[in-house]
This record gives sequence, structure tokens and C-alpha cells, in this order.
Amino acid sequence: MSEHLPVIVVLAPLFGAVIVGFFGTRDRHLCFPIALTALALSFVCSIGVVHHVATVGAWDYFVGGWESPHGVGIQLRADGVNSLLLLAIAVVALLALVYSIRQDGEKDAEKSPFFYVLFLLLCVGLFGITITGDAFNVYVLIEITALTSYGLVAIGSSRRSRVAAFQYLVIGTVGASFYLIGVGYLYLAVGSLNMADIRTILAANPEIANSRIIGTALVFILLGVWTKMGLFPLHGWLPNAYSYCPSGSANLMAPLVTKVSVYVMIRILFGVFGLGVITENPGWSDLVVLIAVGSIVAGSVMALTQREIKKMLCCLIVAEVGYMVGGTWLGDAGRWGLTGSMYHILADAMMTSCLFLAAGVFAKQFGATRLEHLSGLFRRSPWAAGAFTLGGLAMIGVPPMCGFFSKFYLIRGAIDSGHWLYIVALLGSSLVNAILFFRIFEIAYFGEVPESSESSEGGCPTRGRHAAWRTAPLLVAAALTLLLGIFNRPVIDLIRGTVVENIDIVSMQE
Amino acid sequence: MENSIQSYLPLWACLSSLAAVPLILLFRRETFLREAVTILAGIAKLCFVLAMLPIILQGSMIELTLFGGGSDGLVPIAFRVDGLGMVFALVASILWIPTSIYSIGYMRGLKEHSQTRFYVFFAVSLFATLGVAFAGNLLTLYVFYEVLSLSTWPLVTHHQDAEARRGGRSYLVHLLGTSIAFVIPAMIYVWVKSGTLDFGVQAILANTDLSYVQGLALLLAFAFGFSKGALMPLHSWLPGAMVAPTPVSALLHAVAVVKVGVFCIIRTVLNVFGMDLLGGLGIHLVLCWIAAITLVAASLIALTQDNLKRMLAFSTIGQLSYIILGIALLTEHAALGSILHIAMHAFGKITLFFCAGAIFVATGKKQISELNGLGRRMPITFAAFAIGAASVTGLPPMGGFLSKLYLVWGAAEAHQIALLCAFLISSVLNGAYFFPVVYRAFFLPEPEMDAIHADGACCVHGWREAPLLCVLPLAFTAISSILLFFFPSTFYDLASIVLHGGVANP
Amino acid sequence: MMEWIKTTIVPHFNFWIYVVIMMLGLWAAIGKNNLIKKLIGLSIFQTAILLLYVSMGVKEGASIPIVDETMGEAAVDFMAQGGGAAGATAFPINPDLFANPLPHVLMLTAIVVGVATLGVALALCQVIFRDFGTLEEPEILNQIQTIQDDV
Amino acid sequence: MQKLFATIAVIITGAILLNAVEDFPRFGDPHSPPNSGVSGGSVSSSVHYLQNTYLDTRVPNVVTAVLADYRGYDTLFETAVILTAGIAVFAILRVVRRKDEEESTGSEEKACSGEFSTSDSDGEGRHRVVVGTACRVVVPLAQLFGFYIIAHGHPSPGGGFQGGVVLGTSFILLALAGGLGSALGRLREDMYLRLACLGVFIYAGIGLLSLFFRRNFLDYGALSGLLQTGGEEMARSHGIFGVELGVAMTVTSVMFALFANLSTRGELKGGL
Repeated sequence: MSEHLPVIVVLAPLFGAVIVGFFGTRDRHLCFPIALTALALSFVCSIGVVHHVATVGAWDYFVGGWESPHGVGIQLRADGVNSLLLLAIAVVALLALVYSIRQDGEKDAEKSPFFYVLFLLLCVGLFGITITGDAFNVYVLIEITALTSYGLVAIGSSRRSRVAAFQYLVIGTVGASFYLIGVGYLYLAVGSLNMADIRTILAANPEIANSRIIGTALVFILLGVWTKMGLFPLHGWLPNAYSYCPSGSANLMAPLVTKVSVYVMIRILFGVFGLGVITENPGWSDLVVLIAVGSIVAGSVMALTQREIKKMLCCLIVAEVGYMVGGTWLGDAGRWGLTGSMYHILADAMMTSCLFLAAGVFAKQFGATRLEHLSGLFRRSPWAAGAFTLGGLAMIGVPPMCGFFSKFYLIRGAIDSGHWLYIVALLGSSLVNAILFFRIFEIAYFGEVPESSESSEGGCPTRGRHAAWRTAPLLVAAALTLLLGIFNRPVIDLIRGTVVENIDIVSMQE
Repeated sequence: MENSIQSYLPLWACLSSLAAVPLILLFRRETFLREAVTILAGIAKLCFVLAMLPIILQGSMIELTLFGGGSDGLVPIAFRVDGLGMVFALVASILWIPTSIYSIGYMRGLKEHSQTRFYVFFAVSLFATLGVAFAGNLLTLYVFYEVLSLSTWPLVTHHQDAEARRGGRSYLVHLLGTSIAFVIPAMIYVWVKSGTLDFGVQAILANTDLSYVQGLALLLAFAFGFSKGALMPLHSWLPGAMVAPTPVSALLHAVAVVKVGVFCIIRTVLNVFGMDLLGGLGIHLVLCWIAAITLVAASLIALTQDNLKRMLAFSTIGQLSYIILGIALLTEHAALGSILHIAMHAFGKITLFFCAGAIFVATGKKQISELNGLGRRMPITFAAFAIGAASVTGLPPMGGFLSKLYLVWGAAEAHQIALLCAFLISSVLNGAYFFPVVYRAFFLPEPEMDAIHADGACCVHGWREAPLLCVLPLAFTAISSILLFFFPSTFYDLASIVLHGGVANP
Repeated sequence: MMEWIKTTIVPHFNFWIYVVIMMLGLWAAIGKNNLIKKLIGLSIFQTAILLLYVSMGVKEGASIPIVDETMGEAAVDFMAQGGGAAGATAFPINPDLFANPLPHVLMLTAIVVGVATLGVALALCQVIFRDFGTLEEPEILNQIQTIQDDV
Repeated sequence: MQKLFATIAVIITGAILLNAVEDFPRFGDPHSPPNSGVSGGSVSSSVHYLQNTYLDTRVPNVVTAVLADYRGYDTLFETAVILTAGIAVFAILRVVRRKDEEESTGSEEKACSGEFSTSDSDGEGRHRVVVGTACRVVVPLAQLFGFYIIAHGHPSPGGGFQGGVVLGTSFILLALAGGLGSALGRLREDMYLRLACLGVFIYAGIGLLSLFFRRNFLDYGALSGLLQTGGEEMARSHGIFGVELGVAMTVTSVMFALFANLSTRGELKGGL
């Protein structure tokens, strides 16, 4: 079976979802083990994919065996970058799953099987988007991701979550439709949907590549994915959707959905349009970097004004997306910016996961949703607070956390390509993050332990038992944030191998 | 002549204190075991460092690259032990042991809270310090530099009150803010310019065509970015950090934090720019003058302080600038003096801080004006204080005299009479703020005494010394300060290896 | 002017229509306050894209893409005789006779997605109406402003 | 303000889209890139489909073959999208009452499902003689027609989606005529949710079978080893049919689920 790993990664949660849907309604206690098995299988398979890619090289898999000619069937393609992203998705999803284990006993326990179904289907979408090599397939999977996200946002008991979900739905659908329009224009111009195939055709026919159709296709695909990732002017849905949804969902969506959208952008840019898009149009790429700078600044400023933990983190996501988009468009010759972006996708997935898990733990255990509530946290819950600290430090970009190394390479790319404004924004945002997080650390470290919290904990003994299930994934996430930073080198090597050698298949053949 | 040895010793030397962390956490209820672990880790660390010493003294280097391989210009985490790193590592690991012993006495004497946390972060900060000392490239240096900043924050803010919060905030704003804002871009710019960040025989930027402005900007970015060196105007975190318990202050000032700052600046001068490039561009003079102004100004401010620890803090700011000024003069003897001064000042200053802490433990006094006559009650402490003060001022027969001698010699060699005067004036001022304290303690009459001594004080022959665990370390460091005058050869040899083995022109 | 219309609009009239329809839908989706009206706009918007795709696949003189069995069997025989290699007689299936099947397949997917989205959106509308008693966006936002959240 | 913003956004978007239209191929151009490929490049996939579908799969309807075989991976997820919609609507809208609450009210009958309250209390069917009788005739016909569409997707327009919708409609018709309860009596809530899952399971399971014959996922040709008839081409044809059945199952049940939940605001009782 080992030759089918790329597809099993995607299928495992799909089967998991279906089986949970089938049996879970009868016996709710089956849901969690099934979901865990499915995701664990994905996890193992993605390790296999990473191993294969690291030792052998990029891995093409043709679904249905339709290998030739190109573009007839659907191709999956794993390379040094997306295999790592697969792994990251599997890890984050597993952590989020373990966190959400005890839905019983809370409100709407009857719906918990459906939470797991949606959860697993969201994983299907994320895995699928990451590994697919077909432009239209991306759309279908984006829609799976989107629909499950709407469901997972709206499943919360808060009234706001429904409104947030609706706004998310309208904007998300428009974004996905823009992507669909872009793919349509691409198809109109080249008559194929396979990414590698399109890339070959565009490289062989410069008159097509320079036509207005392709330009428009690019613009709309970008608008689509930017909407999905919440880049600055299109970010309106993001803070509400991720901060009002139940934390079980937020732990999965906030770290991954935006990151995967960023990856789609990178994949489409380099796998379909080619590196030339950035290097040959400096005016446009400067504009995009400027937008990214705007996103970084806006995200940071918005985060400064927030007093709610989750909202603050959501605003930071907007800033982090700016990092990655900007890094992708730097266009430096050494592709350091791209390397930094890729690494930051992984790093940000890990640290956002850590921070959201922590926010969830704080909310569940202490009812702490606002910064003030965290007073005395280090004494109340030293492990959770320590994990949150690691995540925060990674967000600031302090070595040896992973957040530092992505910034290191991003800045390298920016210096090479002379985007000074981007560097200023990056460093400025690091400083803002430092202020944000140390503000929290100060509250948590110096503040007094509130009286009421003790009694509420004592009054509800079950919470203590479940707390371990919630805290364990948090600790793992924090440890991974640290380890990804310390052992950044193998990861960067793998990314570099792909970025430098075969991200743009055509220009390498030349 | 450049031969290097691959060895894991530097890694073990770094990790030995980090490995103590889980053990300390494990034994958080058994105070004795916890403290034993701390001290054992210190001894282990010292052994690893000493094991490397003969290799370095032979003129070899020890190198170790983690996650290396791949020739496409990535920067690995690398260790490289040379003379300079060895000087620093030796000082840090030797002084960690007395500091640990001292902190046991101090923390017990004052019944401080959260002692486990204290020891944990203490160990982490030593890990980072040795990491800085043995860093093989600028990236590794920076990584450990930041780890140090963060791991010392809980130490500085140990008391968790409003004052600690203020001090901690200023500490972070200065250290973290400047390193993110200045060092990261400067470091990456260097990487872009030269394609490497590795410290080697040749300085990183030696063969690049830096203009005067670029060079100056880079140099200032490093000098101010490594703001643990406390160059004015970025010095104010240091007095603010005096809210920390005294062992922490001692560690900060003598061993870990500030010395890391100047160590980084020395690394920058020697291994990033290289003396030739700096001299060729003439930008070293800017750094010289900044350091000289800091030197004099800090000493003047120290004169006005009444709080003993604050006075010592300003004194430290001044002494750090000695080191920076020495290296920035770019002459052989000044550099030699500068490197020696790292060691000499460390021993002197840690003695002074130990004394300040011991006084506080024994009597609860923090102000200089309250010390009248205490010398008769605490003769060992104040004798050690006098020795430390003499060493820092630069009087023979203390170690500080040697380093200052070389510094002044170097200034003369560089024909910088004004800077030479700065050295001398500052040394006079050092004496002027230290010796009144000694004078007060021994020669002024004691005021009416209430029973204010702390519980841990032991009373022998009418003495009211601090606990034995406090007094022993300070006696040890004071005696070491004297011994260093007579036996400076190890540090001297290491320093000359730095200058003749590491720098292009002998 | 007429010339421009002739060269630009007439040969591509279907695309002009699709753009106009789509923009109407988009305007409603963004600009309307009523949630249901938004959804209607969204649906129009999505449906217009179907028009784009389907009109890409149109061929003049072509029929639906169903290869009748006689032609298919002829092709099978042709291949069985190794006709592909000889190339003497033409391949029995002439692609010009059939419309492009791919856009239809793709749009089947898009339709399904549209339906699914609409279903979820309507469910959300019902829940919102249950919670807030209104479907006008400004009123809902007002209510959200005033209430303290009930998490 | 919002409208102004919308107008500006729409105008800009429209302008960008129309700007590219000039470069488009003529409407109905048989030689446009989608239809016949880029000149000088390889043939487009559409030509390949038209020429080879019958050879590969013995399915005359190219759309069906492309949908379920060449791009079957897309369609699998499309089916999953439908399942997602069904589940999401349920999760968002369904009002779930706990058993104890139900018992305390005591008025609910528990004919259908232990957990999901459904009821057919009002018995409206009696009053709708005409509609009920018509239904009795139409519903079986509609279901027969639905099966026909599913089964006949190979040689003529049709397939799982279309047939599934017709089948779903038949249940909706039942609900319209005899109240939701009468429809739910025939297709209980836990049943249709399971059926939806089962549909996707069948689809993915058929795809997975080929893995055991050391072929790629969704390579129905591998099933020839299992079916023992007609070689790989016929195996593909059968595979497509099996997949379409799965699709139809999911579509039928989700259509009904959407209707049932949306029409009763998730209460699943009373009805219209």
C-alpha cells in the first residue's frame, strides 16, 4: 500500500467522517476513537510522504491511473513543501481533535457526532488542497473546507457565531467563486486544468502567457485566495468567524485554513504561472508586497486595540498572512523570501495552533476570554501558561522559536530584493507582538490570582479531569513550536530543495 | 597554524546546565537535592570548559556544526571555541559555582519565594551564556543572546511587585527591542553582503566593499543592538534591573548579561568587521567616543547614588565601556587589556555585589548612608568589598590593575590622548565613589543599633556576618581577584591567542 | 462605435452577458442589507459562472457529447486493427461533432456546490432569524452591539 | 455607504473581467483552446475524452465517464460536499431535545428515533384526499424515473446527481402531500443521515478496492479481477455505475434532509 500514501492521507479522514456519521449517531463514544484513528493514519501516511520526498524526490500520483497524456485525469503531487504542510495539518488536526475530546456533558452533546464529521471533512479538504495538482480540484476542496468551516463556526452556542458564519459564508463564497472564475479563464486560454500541464503550455507559448486572459485569471485567482486567507482589505470575516466559534473548531481552522490558502497561492503562482510572474513584473509584485505590508500593519494595529484574547490572535493572523504573502512576492534571486514564506506557513500553523489551544484552555478552565482575566495565570496553571509563553515568544520571533527563523529568511529575501518597507513592517510587527504578548505575560505573571476562580474550579470537579486532555495537546503544540525552531535546518533543507530546484518545473528544465 | 578539532565538548558544556533544569524541577520539594543539582551542574560545566582549555592554549580551535551539510549558503547552528570564547566561558563557569552557593545562602537567608523557578532560570541563563561564548556564527550568537534575555527576565522580576514590573519592562524594552530592531537587520545585511555568517580566521566583512556610511550604520546597529553592553543612551535598563535579588544582580553584572553584551561587541569588532576594515574606514573612533562618554558619565552618575546596588550598576556601565573602548581602539595592547578586563572586572564586580547582598541579608540595609560602622560588625564582607573596589578601580595588587594598565597603554599606543585621559579620569572617579563606602564602614561610628539583623545571620565574636554560604563565595572571589594579579597567565595567554591567532596582523 | 460592437461584443456576446449577470449578483451580495437578498445575489453570481464555463465548451455544429454505440464500436474495431499506427483511414470519432464535455462536468460540480452553499446559508438565515427576529443586517449588527455576548 | 462601496467594487471587477473578453476566442469556436487545445501544444483533454471514452470505458455518455472516471476524484469530493451540506445544516439548524426533556413533556411519540424527536401527530393526510391520491400515483413513478436516470446515465444524459435529486424530490413530494411525518416514517432521520454517509462510503470504497489490486485509487479497471467479465473496459463501466449509485444515495438523502430541516426550522415536526 505504500505506493498510495498520497491519496490515503486524504482518504483516511474521509472514511473516518463517513464512518463516524454512520455509527456515531448510535453510539457517541465511538466518534472520538474513529476520528483519532483516521487522523493518526493520515499522520503516519504524511510522515511516509515526507520521508519519500526527502529521500527520493517529488512524488506524482495519478488518481484512476490516468497518467498520460497530462490533464486527462487528476494528478496529486507531493513535493518538499506540501508534504511538510501535510504533516503540519495532520499534527495540528490531531492536537485539535484531542483537545475537543469531551464534548459530552456540554450543550448540544447530541450533535457531537456531527462536529466530528465536519471536523474530519475539513481535514479532508485541507489535505486535499495541499496535495492536489489540479486547478479545478482545488476549487472543489476549497468548497469542502469552506462549507465545513461555516458549519463549525455556526455550531457554537453564541448568537454572534451565526452572524459571523453568515458573513464568512458570503465573503467566502465570493472568494471561492473568484477563484473559479480565474480557473475558468485559465482553462479558456490553455484548455487544460492540470497545473503542470498549464505550466508547460504557458512556457511554450509566451503569447498566451502574456495575454490579458491569463493576466485576468491571475488577478481573480489571487483575489479569491486572498479573500480566503484574509489578507488585509479582504479580512473582514476573519476575526469574527474565528473568535466566536467554539474553541474546538477554532483550534483547527485558525491555524490551518489561512495557511493552506497561502499555500494555494504559492502553488498556483509557481506551479501554474511560473516564477516569471513575479520577477518580470516588478511593478506588480511591488504592489503586492505593499498590500502585504498594509496587512501586516493593519493586523498589528488591530491587535493592539483588542482586549479579547481570541480576537487579538485573529488580528495577528491577518498580520502573519501579510508576512507570507509579502515573502512570496519578494522575487529575490535566491528565493529566500519564498523559503521564508514556506517555512512560515509551517511555523505559523504550529504557533497559531499553540496559541489558540491555550486560549481555549484559558476560556474553558478559568472562563478567561479577555486579557484582564489572565491575572495570576502562571500560578494558577503554570503548564498552560508556559506553553502560551512559548507560543507568544514564537509569534514575537524570538530564537530559538520557529517564528524567528522564518523572519530571518524573509528579511534575507527582502534585503536581497530591496523591499525596505517590508523589513520595517516585519520588524515593527515583531515589536508590536512583543508588546502584545509581554502585556499578557505581565498580567499573568504579576497579577494576583482572583479569588473566584478557585471556588469555581473546586465546584466543578469534572473540569479538572478534562483539563488534562485539553492541556496535553497544548503542551505538545508548544514543544513542537520550540522543536520546529531548534531543528529548523532539516525542514529548511527540504524546502530549499523544492524551492530552488523544482517548484517551477519548466524553468528548471531550461 | 589554524588547526581545528571537531568535538562535542562545547555542546556538552552548554547543555550541562540545561540538563539540570528537569532535575531541579523534579526535586522542587527537596531543597537540598535541588541545590545540590545546581552546584553539580556548575561543576560539570566547569569540568567541560577546563577540558577544552589545554586545546585552546595550544592554539587550536574546537568546532562543531549541528545540522550542517548542504552547501547552498544556509546558516547552521555552529559552535566554535577560540581564545576569546574561552576567556568568557572560563569566567562564567568559574563564577557560576560561587554564585550558586551564594544564592543558596541568600535565598535561604531571606526566605524568598519561588526558589525553584529561580534556580531553573538561573541554569537556563548559564546555558545561554556559554552558548554565546562558544557560538560559531553570528546566527548562533544571536539565538543564545535572545535566550539569555528571556531567561533572565523572570530572574530580574523575581519579586513580582510593581517595582519589579517596571524594571522588567524596561529590561525587555531595551534588550529585546533593540535586538529585534537593530541586530536582526544588521545580521542579515551582513549575511547578504558576505554570504556567510561564520566566524573564521578572517573577519566576515573583511573582503567586502563597505562604504563609510554603511560600515558606520552596521557598527552602530550592532553596538546598540547588543544593548546588554549598556552603551549610553541605552543603559537605563541596568539600574532598573537592580530590583532583582542580589545573586541575580551579581550574575547579571559579573557573568552573564552585561558581559555577553560586551562579548558580542568584541566579536563584532574582531570577527565581523575585523580590525583592518574598521581601521581602514576609521569608524572605530565613533565607537570609541561613545564609549568614552559613557565611561565618564556613568562614573559621574555613580558618584551621586546613595543606593549601593544602583551605584554598583552605574559603576558597571562605566567598566563595560572600558572594555568596549579598549577593543574599539584597535591597538594590540588595548585589545589585550579589554579582553583581560572581562575577567578582572568580573571577579571584582561579583565580589562587590556579593558584599552588597551579604549586607542586605545581614542587616537589611540598601543605602550607602546607612553603612556607617558596619565594617566592624562584618569585617570579612567589608574587607572583600575593599578588595573588590580596589580591583575595579585598578589598584595593584589586584587583577584590575593589569587590565587597566594594558588599556591605558593601548590608548597611548593609539595616540588618543583624550581617550587616555578619559580612562584616567574615570579610574579616579571609580576610587572616588568606592572608597567613601569603605571609609564609612570602617571609620565612621555606628549609629544606635536596633535588632534589625535578619534571622539567618550568625553571630560569632560580636560579628554579625551574613550566613556562611554568603560569606564563603565572596571571600573566594575577593581572594581570586588578588590571585589574578599574580597569576594572570591563563587569561593573558588566551587573550594573546585571540590577538595573534585570531586577528590577521600579529 | 458600431465597428467596436461588431468586433468586440458580438463574437463574445455570451461573455458580456455573463459578466453583466454576475455583476448584478455580486452587487446584491455585497450591497443589499437583507440576508435573503444577499443570498439571492450570491446565487445569481455563482450561476453566472456556470454560464461562463458552459459557453466555453460550445462548438458550432456540435451535438451533445454522447458517442453513440455504433460509432464507438467502430472506434474499437479501428483500434483493434492497429489503425492508430497506420493512420490511413480517419479515426471514426470526430471530436468536432461533439460539444466539449469537460465544462459540463465541472459545472455539475459547481452546481452542486452552489446548492450545498445555499442550503447551509438558508439554515444560517433561519437560525439568525430565530435568534434576532430579523434578517436585516444593520439591525442584527445593532443587536450584537448592544448585547453582551452569551458565551 | 455600503451600496457605494458595492457599486465601486462591482464596476472595477466587471471592468477587469470585460477587459479580458476581447482576447477571448469567438463564441462557439471549435478550435478554441478548451475545445481543441493550444496550437502547437498537445491535444486538449476534451478531445482526448471524446475520442477515447468509449475505448476506455464503453460508456457512450462522455460526460458521465469524465465525471465518474477520469475526474472521479473531483466527483468524490463533490459528493462529500453534499454530505457536508447535509451535516452542516443539521448541525446548525436541528433542534435537539434530550430524552429526559421529551419524556417530561410526554406528548411526543417515539416512533421514529430514540433521540431525534419526530412526530406525525396532526395527521393532515386525511384532509388532502386529492393531493394524497395524486401522490400515490406520482411518487412511485417519480422514484422509478429516478432509478431510470441513475441507471441510464451511461448511454444518455443522467447519472447519480440527477437521479438522486429526482429520488429526493419524491420524498419531498410525499412530505408535501402527507405531512413531513409521513415522509419521515418512510425515511427516518437517522436513516437518511446514515444513507448519506453510506453513499460516500460506497463511492470511496469502490475507489479503494482498486488499491488491493495494486492499482491507483479509483482505477476501476482493477475491478475486472473481481467481476471476471468483459475486461477492463467493462469493469470501468460497472465501476462508474456503482459510484453513481453511491452518489445517488447521498444526494437523495441530503436533498430530503435539507428540505426537512429547512421547512420546519429544524424541529422536524408539524411541517408546512
